[in-house]
Amino acid sequence: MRFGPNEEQAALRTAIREMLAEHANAARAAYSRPDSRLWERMTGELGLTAVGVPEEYGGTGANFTDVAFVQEELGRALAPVPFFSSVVLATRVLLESGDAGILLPDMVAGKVLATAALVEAAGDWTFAELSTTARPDGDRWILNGEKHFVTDGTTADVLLVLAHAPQGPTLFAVRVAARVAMDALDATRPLSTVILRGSYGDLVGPPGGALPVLDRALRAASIALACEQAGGAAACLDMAVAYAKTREQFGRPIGSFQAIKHLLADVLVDNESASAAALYAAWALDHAPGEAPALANLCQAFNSDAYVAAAKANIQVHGGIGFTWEHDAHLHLRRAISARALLGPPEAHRERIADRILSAPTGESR
Amino acid sequence: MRFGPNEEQAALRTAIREMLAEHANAARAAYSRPDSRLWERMTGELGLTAVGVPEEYGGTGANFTDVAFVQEELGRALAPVPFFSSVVLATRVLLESGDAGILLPDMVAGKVLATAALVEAAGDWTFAELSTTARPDGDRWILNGEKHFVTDGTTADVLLVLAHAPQGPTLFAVRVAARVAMDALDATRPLSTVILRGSYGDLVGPPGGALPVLDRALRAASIALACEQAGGAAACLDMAVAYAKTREQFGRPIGSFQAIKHLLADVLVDNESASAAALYAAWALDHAPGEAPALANLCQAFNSDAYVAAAKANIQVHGGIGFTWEHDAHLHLRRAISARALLGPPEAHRERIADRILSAPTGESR
Amino acid sequence: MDLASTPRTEAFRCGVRRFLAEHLPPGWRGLGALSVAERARFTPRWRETLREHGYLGVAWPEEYGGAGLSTLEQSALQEEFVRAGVPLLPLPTDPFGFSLIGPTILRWGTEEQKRHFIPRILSGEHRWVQGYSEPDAGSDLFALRTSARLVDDAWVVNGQKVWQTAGDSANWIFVLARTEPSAARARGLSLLLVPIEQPGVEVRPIRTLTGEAEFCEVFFTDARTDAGHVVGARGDGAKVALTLLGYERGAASGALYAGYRVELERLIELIRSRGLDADAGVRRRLAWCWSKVEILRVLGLKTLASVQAGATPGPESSILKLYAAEYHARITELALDLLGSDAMVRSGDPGAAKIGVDPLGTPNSPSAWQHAFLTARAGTIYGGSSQIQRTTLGEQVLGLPREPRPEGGRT
Amino acid sequence: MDLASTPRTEAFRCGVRRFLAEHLPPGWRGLGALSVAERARFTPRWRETLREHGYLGVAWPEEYGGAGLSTLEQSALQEEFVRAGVPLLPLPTDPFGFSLIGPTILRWGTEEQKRHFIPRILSGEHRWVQGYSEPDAGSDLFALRTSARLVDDAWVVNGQKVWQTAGDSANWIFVLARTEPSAARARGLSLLLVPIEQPGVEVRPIRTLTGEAEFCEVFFTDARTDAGHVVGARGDGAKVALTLLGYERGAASGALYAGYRVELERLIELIRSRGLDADAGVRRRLAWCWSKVEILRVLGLKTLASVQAGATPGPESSILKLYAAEYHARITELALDLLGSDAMVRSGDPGAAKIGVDPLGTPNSPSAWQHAFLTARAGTIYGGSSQIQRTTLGEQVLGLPREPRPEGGRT
Repeated sequence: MRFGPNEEQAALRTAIREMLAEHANAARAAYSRPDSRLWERMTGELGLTAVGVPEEYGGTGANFTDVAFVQEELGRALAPVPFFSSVVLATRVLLESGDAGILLPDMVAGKVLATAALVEAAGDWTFAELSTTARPDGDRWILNGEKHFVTDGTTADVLLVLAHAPQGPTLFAVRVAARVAMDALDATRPLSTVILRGSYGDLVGPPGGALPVLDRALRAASIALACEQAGGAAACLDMAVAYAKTREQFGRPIGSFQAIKHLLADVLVDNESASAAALYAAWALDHAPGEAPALANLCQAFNSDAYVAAAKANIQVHGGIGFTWEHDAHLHLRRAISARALLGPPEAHRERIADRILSAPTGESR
Repeated sequence: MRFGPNEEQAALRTAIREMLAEHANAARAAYSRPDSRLWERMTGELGLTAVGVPEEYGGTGANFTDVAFVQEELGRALAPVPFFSSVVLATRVLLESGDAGILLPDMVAGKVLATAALVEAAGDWTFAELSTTARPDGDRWILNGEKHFVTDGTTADVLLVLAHAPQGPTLFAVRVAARVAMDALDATRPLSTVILRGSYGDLVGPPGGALPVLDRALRAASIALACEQAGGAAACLDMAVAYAKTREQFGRPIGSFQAIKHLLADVLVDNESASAAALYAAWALDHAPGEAPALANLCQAFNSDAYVAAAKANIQVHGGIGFTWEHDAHLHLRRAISARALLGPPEAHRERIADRILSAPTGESR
Repeated sequence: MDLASTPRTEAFRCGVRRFLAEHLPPGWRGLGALSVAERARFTPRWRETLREHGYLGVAWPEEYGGAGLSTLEQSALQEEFVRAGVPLLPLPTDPFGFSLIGPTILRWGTEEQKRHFIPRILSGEHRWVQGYSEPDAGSDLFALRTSARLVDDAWVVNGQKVWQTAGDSANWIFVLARTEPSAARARGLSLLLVPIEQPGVEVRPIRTLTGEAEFCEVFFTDARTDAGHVVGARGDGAKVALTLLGYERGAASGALYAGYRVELERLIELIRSRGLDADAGVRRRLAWCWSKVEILRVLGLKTLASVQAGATPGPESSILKLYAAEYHARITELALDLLGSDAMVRSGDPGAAKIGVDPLGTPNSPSAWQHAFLTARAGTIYGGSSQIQRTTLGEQVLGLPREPRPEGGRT
Repeated sequence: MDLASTPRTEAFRCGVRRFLAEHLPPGWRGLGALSVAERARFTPRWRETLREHGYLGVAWPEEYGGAGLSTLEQSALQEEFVRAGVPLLPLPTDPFGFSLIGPTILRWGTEEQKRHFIPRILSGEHRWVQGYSEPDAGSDLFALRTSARLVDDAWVVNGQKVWQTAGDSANWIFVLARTEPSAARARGLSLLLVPIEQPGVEVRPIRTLTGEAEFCEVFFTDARTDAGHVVGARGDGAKVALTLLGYERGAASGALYAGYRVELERLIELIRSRGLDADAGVRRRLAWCWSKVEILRVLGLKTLASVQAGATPGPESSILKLYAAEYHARITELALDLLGSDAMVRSGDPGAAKIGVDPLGTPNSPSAWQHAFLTARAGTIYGGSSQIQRTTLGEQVLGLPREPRPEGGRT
């Protein structure tokens, strides 16, 4: 029984941390925009595109906790790389669709960067009012519509687009489409609008069968995002603790005051909870799949709140200095606020938990 | 401009406080049951049955802030007297009904103790599913049904009962009915079940016109209860502060620790808010009646939460000693929990506030 | 990550389930479903059954009459018992014997002490309570004043201890007393084992805010105990006493989770029975409670994994304590909110637990929830208040600086 | 209780409304509805209008060019201006001139200082910023290090000040500096008036977490000012500087309320426009916000009544500061929740306020709410953090004992 990384996972985590530390020192400014050079190194030297991907597609094996530890580390450093978009979101959509063979080997090989373009109006994670349409045109499909909040949408080579086909909601791989960068509050994760005007798409998964595919894929994405959030929250706590140990006020380190100490102790408890919940959920995705849907909602709701709380506490502990542009504290607050909205708000996840609990027969509300 | 008691109000407040202190010292055990001797003194020596009642009925004048200051003081001491039941609830029902002349002079004179019997099922403050009925029988009416959570129901001479008459919801004054004491969590405010089996009642107010009467009367009762809650919260803070100044741990008074100090500072802020809101609402009832409905919901919701928070903080600060039966801390927690439920839960009051805000035209959401 | 249950643990769990199915009375619905009288009849008989089948002292080495179970097995055992709503430590004094003084004697005691005391805990002949807390010490354990001095062959104990659960049925008490008056605060204490049934010891019940006598206080006036009844070295009492607190929190986390699950199921029933399952506020608060309980399960797994890997439980155990206490304060308050006006009136049977979480079968009554709400206040106070836990976490886990000592303060 | 407005105050309020109706541009929808360029044109013209009609320095005695208004009238005036969405102190430096250094000079200054400085604040010739905060002092005002020594006829100032709002447009700064190095912490400070446009003073913008330069820092290298430019006695700087903080909070509480009302109305519009008015969670959080704002109004009335009765505002003013800062952090977070995915993207015009509450007419855009959310973080930090306010309340209002001084700490 082990709760935590195995040797390989720990080694990869260390390698990522070292590369990011080096990179951050070399080019702090890069944190305000996506960094293709960093991503090339992570792909080439660390092989991040293969993490968690089944061996048949060239990956290191279908072990979602591998993804979890990488996400936690990337979240800790606010790394501006498309791991979540391509290796988590797009990869999980492809794997769940049953059509992974068409793209995944190229993605693992680092030849293709992908993402998913799903949402239209703000917050519409039920996909009930899809206005993007797809109509058949020989072997291919022609898509029309607009997608918003597409992560890494401007740099991706392939977009996995959800559209309404005659058979119902369906996924398509689109290579050519207009993309307009949105002005993201969290500049470390670029967002785009994708405009489809007669764009060609190739079918991914069964026609009309997108929703169950997305349900499963977003479950994994929620868990992976929760790992990233736990990593971000941990970074906030580390920063706040380090500052509280050295900053003096009234002749004492501020960390000796209970107001600071207890605030950070509460953050610690939430962070430990967030990290444990997300890692366990990642493990459950492979080993206890029955638990995964509820755990995905749980850790997405809990970790969203925990990260925002940690980011706020970090600024509060830093005082004025945490309020400056030069300090990283606000980057975490921006990431925390944005990540909370990325896959639907905590309240929506809690609502789904309540649905599940209250519709289950007594004694089986897990 | 004055925010606070005038000279007469301050003098009455002091007199009440002194009488209660004397009484509490003489018979601490009385706090676990209603105390008729104390009430007789309060009626005789202090004239509490006349407070806030218009002069035409023998009262000291229709000034609801008089009631507010008395309630705050009684709440502070957890006084086990029927002031709220008779001088607030029943009196306001009578005044709003237009039929005050039939009973109020005797109540002011201390000859009759009254209360109101309104609720049936738990939490039904909309009176939408009234099962108590009234049918005419000559000049009088015959009532059948059961009422619960009737404050001071066992000792009251007259019960103002809400029943469904042929004309609709109607109020009746009932003198003879079976009463069964309920086992109240807060023993300082007795609750009863009233059983009406062919009991005779006299009409109070217009037949079928009870709901608007109750709406206005409960508005006043909510504000008066909020004053009582503010007084209780203030007592909790006083106790906690006094203890924190003297109790030593780790070689220091515990009040010197920020964990305690800041906890109590937050209680102070909430208490100041609670007291100001309730007193202002009481003033508005007479002088800015347009604001009163919203303020009644506001202070009932806010003060319910503030009192519970203060009572919990008081126990936390006292530690083990606050957990004993002999210490007054738990009496306040019991009162706070019970008072929060007495006129409907905070969530229901907030829901009514939201109703009002969201249905008002923009710019007039007060 | 490797959290799969081993075949050995699963087999053990099956054995436990089989034992319960065979030995629980027919139609068993949980200890909470018994009346007070039924409980009084059931409990001692059940203890005998456990003893006959080797379910007492399961953590202890077999040579001292224990079952030598691994931490994982203990955890599974505790969890299954909680799920079935039946006690693993039936007497009110058993938790102190089996979870506190027993392990302490096994860890620090002499061979003679082990041979003498351990079998008597198992048999129930010795019924233990704790003697750590004092009225003036509170959260500040090292400020305690009860003293003991060696006179001829016996310790002579004077002072007062407080907050003994089950004090009325105990006949032994382990007392943290100041034996070295000249030593510094933390170094002057020793842990003594003192028989209660003697003239110098008086036990008085304390009526708590629930109105019941859940606790006692114990007065020592020249009370005596054998010179050999000190556990560990003289002056090492603080170390001896504190060693096991963290460990106990770790090993019991599975049971903690299972207990909260049982309680949460009852809350869900309450929501359904009152038709509140469509109330958006209630739904979100329920989802929050459920999440906290599930996270507790995961935190428990993490602790178990670390204990199993040989880690000594440290100050991190304060996380579980703080987490559980604050959660329990919240869920019991939610329950009172759900009760609406009924929260104002005591009705229905109260729960079976004197303090803590009520067992399976407890009625969904206002009285039971009121009692749980009131005693949940104590959860954030006893065993180190939430404030103390936060200080421990801040200083010992996060490494934040300690408060400066007051100039005139004790050291 | 007597909270009715007097006929005199009501007549005054009517006069203010009439003035606004006559002098605001046609179709006025609030300062927030103007573009940046429009605001830059409007503001100086509007200041002239106010000056012509005696609406600048309203609290000051008429002999110094003020309007001699009572606290109640000031409060009504401020409230009406906020409701109309138009500034009473138009220049970014005006709040420092009119609310801080002006009243300080009037209270503590010499007749000569009054005659010299007050008219120049009114005319706009002197544009002031504060010089209290320092990077290493933070919440600990008495730890500041900027020094000044008297050399011949001038103070020579060295050090660094930080967090100057409007620092880029100011030409005078009031500096709390250590002038008596041998005195104890609190007794060695003096309040000096220092011209900015000189070689020894350098102003640098600070880019804050919003990405804008809302603040500056100011460096003094042998900067000089007249020996006579000290307000109050040498060494009395702390007392002089702190006197007015409480008073300002009290008098401005009406405006504080009105500002939060304007913001709340915008939030209600946001809820409606997004169709969230049936969401039970949103409804309850809105009701909570509304209640907090209305209570703020009442707390403001209470403060006004007490100021009017002649009370010196004391540490109770920390209640308003703490209350308002924590409230604003909550409502701006609610706004981001309401925005859902749109909270992730900056779109629409930002608000007009650099810090604090946006004025009437501000667009209901993600950018405006994000900016408000981010700067609300500062509200719990500047002017004494929420932690400092709680300590003040605990010690100075509740009378709880102070923390023990560390043995090696500064005194």
